[in-house]
Amino acid sequence: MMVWLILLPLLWASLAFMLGPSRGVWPAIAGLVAQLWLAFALAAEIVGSGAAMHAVGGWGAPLGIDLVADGLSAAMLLLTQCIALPLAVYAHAYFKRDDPARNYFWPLVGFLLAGLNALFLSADLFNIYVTLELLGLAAVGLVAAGGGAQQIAAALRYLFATLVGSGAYLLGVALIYGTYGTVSTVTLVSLIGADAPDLVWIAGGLMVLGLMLKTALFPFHFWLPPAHGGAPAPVSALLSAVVVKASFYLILRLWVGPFSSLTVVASLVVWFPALLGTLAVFWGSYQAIRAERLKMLIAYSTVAQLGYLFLIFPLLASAGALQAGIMQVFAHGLAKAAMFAAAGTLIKATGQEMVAGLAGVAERLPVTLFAFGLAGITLMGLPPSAGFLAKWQLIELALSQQQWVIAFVVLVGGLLAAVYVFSVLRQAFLLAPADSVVTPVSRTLEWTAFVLAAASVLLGLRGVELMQLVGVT
Amino acid sequence: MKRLLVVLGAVCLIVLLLGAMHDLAPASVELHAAVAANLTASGVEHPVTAVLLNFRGYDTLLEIAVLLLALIVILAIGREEASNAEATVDVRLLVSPVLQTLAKLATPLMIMVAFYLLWAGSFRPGGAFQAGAVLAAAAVLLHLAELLPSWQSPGARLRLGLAGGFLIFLAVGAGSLMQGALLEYPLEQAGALILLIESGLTISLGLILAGLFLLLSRDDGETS
Amino acid sequence: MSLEFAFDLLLVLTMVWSAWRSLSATRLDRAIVMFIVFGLLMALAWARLSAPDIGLAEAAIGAGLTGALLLDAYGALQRREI
Amino acid sequence: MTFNELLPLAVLASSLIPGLLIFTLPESWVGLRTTLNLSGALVKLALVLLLIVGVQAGESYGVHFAVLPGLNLAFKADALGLLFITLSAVLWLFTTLYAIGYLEGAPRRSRFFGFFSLCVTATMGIAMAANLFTFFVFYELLTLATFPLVVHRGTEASIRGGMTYLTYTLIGGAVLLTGIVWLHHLLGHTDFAHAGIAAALGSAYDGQLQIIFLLLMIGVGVKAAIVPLHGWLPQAMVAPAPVSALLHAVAVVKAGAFGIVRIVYEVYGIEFAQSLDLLLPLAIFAAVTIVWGSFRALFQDDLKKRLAYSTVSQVSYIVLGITLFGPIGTVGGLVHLVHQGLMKVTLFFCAGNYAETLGIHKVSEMNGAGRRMPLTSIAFTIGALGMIGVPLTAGAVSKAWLIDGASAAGMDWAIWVLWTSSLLNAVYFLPILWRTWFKPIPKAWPAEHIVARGWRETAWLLLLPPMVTAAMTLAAGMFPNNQISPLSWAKLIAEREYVHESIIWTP
Amino acid sequence: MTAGLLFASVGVILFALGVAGVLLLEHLLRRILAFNIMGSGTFLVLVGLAQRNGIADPVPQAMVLTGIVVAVAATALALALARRLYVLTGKLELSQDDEA
Repeated sequence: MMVWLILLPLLWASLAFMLGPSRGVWPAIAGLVAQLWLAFALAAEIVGSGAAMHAVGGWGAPLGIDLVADGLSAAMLLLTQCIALPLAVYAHAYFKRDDPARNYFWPLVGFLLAGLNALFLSADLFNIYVTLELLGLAAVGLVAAGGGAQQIAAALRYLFATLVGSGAYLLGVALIYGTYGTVSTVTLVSLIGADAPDLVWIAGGLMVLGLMLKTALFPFHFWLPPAHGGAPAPVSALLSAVVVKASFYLILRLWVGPFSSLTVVASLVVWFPALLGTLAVFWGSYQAIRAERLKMLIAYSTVAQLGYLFLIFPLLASAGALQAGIMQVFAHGLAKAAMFAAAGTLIKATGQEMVAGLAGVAERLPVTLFAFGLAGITLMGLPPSAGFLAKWQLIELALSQQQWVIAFVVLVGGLLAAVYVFSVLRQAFLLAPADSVVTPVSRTLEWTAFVLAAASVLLGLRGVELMQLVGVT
Repeated sequence: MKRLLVVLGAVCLIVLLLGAMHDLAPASVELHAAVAANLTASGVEHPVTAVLLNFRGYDTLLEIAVLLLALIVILAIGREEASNAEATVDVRLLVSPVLQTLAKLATPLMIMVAFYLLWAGSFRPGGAFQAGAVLAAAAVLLHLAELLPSWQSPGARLRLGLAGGFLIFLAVGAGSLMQGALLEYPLEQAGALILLIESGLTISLGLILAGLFLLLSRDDGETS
Repeated sequence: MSLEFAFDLLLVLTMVWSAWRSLSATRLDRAIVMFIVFGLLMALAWARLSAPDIGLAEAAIGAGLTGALLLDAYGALQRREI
Repeated sequence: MTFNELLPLAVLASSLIPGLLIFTLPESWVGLRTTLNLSGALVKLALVLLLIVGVQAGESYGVHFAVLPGLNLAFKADALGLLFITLSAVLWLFTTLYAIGYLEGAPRRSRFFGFFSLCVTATMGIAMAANLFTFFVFYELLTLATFPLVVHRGTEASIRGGMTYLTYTLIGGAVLLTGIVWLHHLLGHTDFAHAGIAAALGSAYDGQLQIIFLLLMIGVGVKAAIVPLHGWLPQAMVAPAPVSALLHAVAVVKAGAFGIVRIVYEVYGIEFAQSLDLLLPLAIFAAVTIVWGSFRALFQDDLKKRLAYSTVSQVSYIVLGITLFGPIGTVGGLVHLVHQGLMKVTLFFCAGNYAETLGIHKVSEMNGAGRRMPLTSIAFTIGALGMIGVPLTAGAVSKAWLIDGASAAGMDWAIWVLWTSSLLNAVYFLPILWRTWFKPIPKAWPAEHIVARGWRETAWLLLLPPMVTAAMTLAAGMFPNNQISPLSWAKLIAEREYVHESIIWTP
Repeated sequence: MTAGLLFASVGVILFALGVAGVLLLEHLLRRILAFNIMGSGTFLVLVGLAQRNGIADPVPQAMVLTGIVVAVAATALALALARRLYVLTGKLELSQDDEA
């Protein structure tokens, strides 16, 4: 079942390519529906009967490659498919018939999703490298596709960041293979002990740093705002919502998996990601507050929100930290997808890219603004929303381990998020200037954003199942 | 400032790594032994090919996807319409008749080499990648000799050729998944299936690698 | 020091030198040529590491195709600057 | 799901569902929107009636859902909650009627009534929350639902007011959240219970509990507009009159006051809070607020601003009553929760009527308004006299109980605070009444929008609600010992909170 | 010192050289060169370190073959973007001002 989650997007992506430029939407949507069903079925199966394993080629690790679906990966798969399907519907309505970005959109999205799903399932460090490259190049392609000079420059910046990131990761893999003779994460868990040679420490450092660069953690975030802010709205949504999470997921995986005996020994190391995360929360929020372009504001908000994810590393000794992190991943994923989608609709309708140009949209595009507002609630961590639950869990964990600073960062981060979210809403609630023109937009655009935003809020009323899923190892 | 930091970091990395790499204990897992032990079950005799297409065939599947993806991205980036065509004329005249003759002679030879490499891959160095690369090199040579034009946008048949190898691979994977595990070949058909995949890959790889070149060179391409 | 090791040492020194030159050469065409040289040396290194498969691939793809792509890009650059 | 579990949810749904439906309605579908609004309000009233009958008969209503492992969204309808629920349900009906009249022909009404209903839903959630987590969820929802109402006009000024409101409430919310999470971490739950839950921790945690109490009080104190956290309230005056009425009488400030009640009685327990020395500081803040609010009201010429400062002062009567240790003070505080709502909503309705009908926004413009609009002015007079505490009004009852409570608790200084405030109330309300009734009618009103027709001085939908609430103010003042009066209900609650004392009601 | 370890050590140096090049060089074509040198260094470490005892190991060799193909894909992509940027702006550098 889990293998089909990888094969299906590959299949419809190549099918869409063969059908020719700007074709292939229906295979894509059919495939995405099937994937969504598969992801739910997989999650249900895992909750019922524990983590699942698939030995590719029948060989099994360490000779072959294993695919492993535990609670963490199943949750990420679920999130990816949940976001991808509405965004695909959105994208279909978003691109105009003659938009050059539409020509190869579907094959690129297909490869992107295949890379994501393969990454979440893989239990082999080198195989993960290949999935990272698949993911990275597809993402760069989506940013650049049909774009102007600004998008191309952003894509190049993104490309070099992602290549250096995966280069560092690959060097780490090379060192691990050199030391232990295997790259299977399952085998490595038992091999890497607290007395591991220095080389393994360096390898771990290289891999984590490379992945942080790919996750755009402060101060490696420089590439994210131009890329996410400049791409077409459905692409921005997909990149901000799930693609950056993939490398975060990987850091988490390595941290609690193969490198767990190292991170336990070095008690100071756990503060390194948390420190960067804290800085990311403040710097990202500050830049978002200052931003004048709507999509830049949202992109910087991603920088800030990614910071929260790294706050869980000092708390991982408690059982709930993983759950809190995944809750935040879900909250931000759904909300950010909704927010970029809503922003795309607003920009399309008003023709204005600036926050200042939004006066009066509350009246003209209520559904879209509602979606934006609901997504904003999640980002601020106000109840009832998944973001609130994540915040609650984080604060409670921080208090139970006497890490006051983390609780403080989470609370202040939420308030800073309120500043930039409401700087948009305040503008939207102003009366429209008499000469403003709002071109009518497709209802599909309005409602897909709304569905995503509503999901991010409703998850805040029922997080039990998700937490149960994440707990399966 | 940035320069200093980067250089310092690079030097640190070198020193740390070189220091740590010496007197490393032998690896606890010895995969080359496992490869040798399972070679007979893999369907090919050459260990590297066995790893590439059987033990870690899944890596290769994704890698072909990466290559195809790169080609699609290049197509998706698009190109400037009718970019200053007049500036490109002078270079054309420099192609000598000698080169053209050479290219004409070399091409069939290179195609033969490619087939040899493909066939040899199952028991000695060689295989789909090398074969595909030789095919691509032939195409590049023909292009340099003005005998093969740059691609503008690929037609349906060419798209089929580009994606075909990947699709064959994918189909074999899906078929094997329905029987049991992904890319788990039945023992007696392993050799045949690998040859099928390799043949498809050779053509597609050749086309894709050539395509990377022929698409990139189109910016100043044959607009006339 | 055996003869083989001396050869290896010479090889790696040339590799580092060519890599350095291809990054530091002031003229772009020289840099690209140095890179192709580096690629060929890499192919040799693979042979020394008893990896002829990679050697073949490196020569054809690493040095050959990448070099051709780079040279073509350089050519396009020159033509536009005229 | 049994009937007793379903009923609290039905109370929530009776405003949530109409609200969500109204959002989707096109602007021009006035009939359907009005029908939805009123049927929602009436259904809610009926459901609340069912609850009252049930609770009096000793039934318990409650339901809970797990949100996270160990974290429940829980509702219950107990005597204390019902006091607030009933007030909100009754006043929602009248405020809705009033808003329909007030906004006739105005743009963006679907949005307005949608958020209006959400706002009431949030209030109901606050009233029925069975633990602090649920309380917080609806407390923040209330903030979010009121923001679009405050900025409804869409002018720069209203947006500024709205942003001030948000700044206060969101920061307050963050502080409140800290306290709640901390408490949840210590106790493992935050369920409300008679006589509190915090005492179970043992004396080792006293220090932490004191800090948590401070955090919680800052959090709810923002909405209850306790000085120095009251700055948003006068700013929020930019909202349309029905919203101001809602904010001041039913929803926002009451949510804060109600939160203080819940925290003091059912989280800490009044006796435990007293033993931690938490009540006296709170009482002092309440006293300062009472005097300061009344004092500032003296200098406001803008009618709604004067009323706003009056609210700042009056809400702290409730807080003061709670902190007067002893059942009599409790009754005084709780009964004022209802009485202040009735009186203040009347005053805001009237202020809205003056503005809508004659364009009067300032106290100085009110000369002779009583002769032009006698019915509105009668209602206004009743409300104002109630605020001062003139006998036979609801305000007199609350003040009497508060003063008795203060002397019973041995806090004689509080009596002086109350008398001072009453005096100040008189000083800022009586001149208005004087102008209204005894000054001559000016040559022209600032802007006369609605022309009088016979006895109907203004639109009947604007006239009816203040008349009814004024009548209720009188009724509560004249028949305080009636079985269904707010006072009887407050006594019932107080009997349940003071578990260690036998209570003899001798006011 | 075995041949494997020697080549692995050189791989480390090449990697560091390449990374520094990608980070410091301005010209896009040069950055692409640097990226390729970085990749080659990594490949040398992968095979060299695994073969430090002198026994050929087909697994890292196959990985490097995969890696080379991925690297050429990335190079082609980067070149395409760089050339496109050149067509659009006439520059082969990323400007610093939009970095902040």
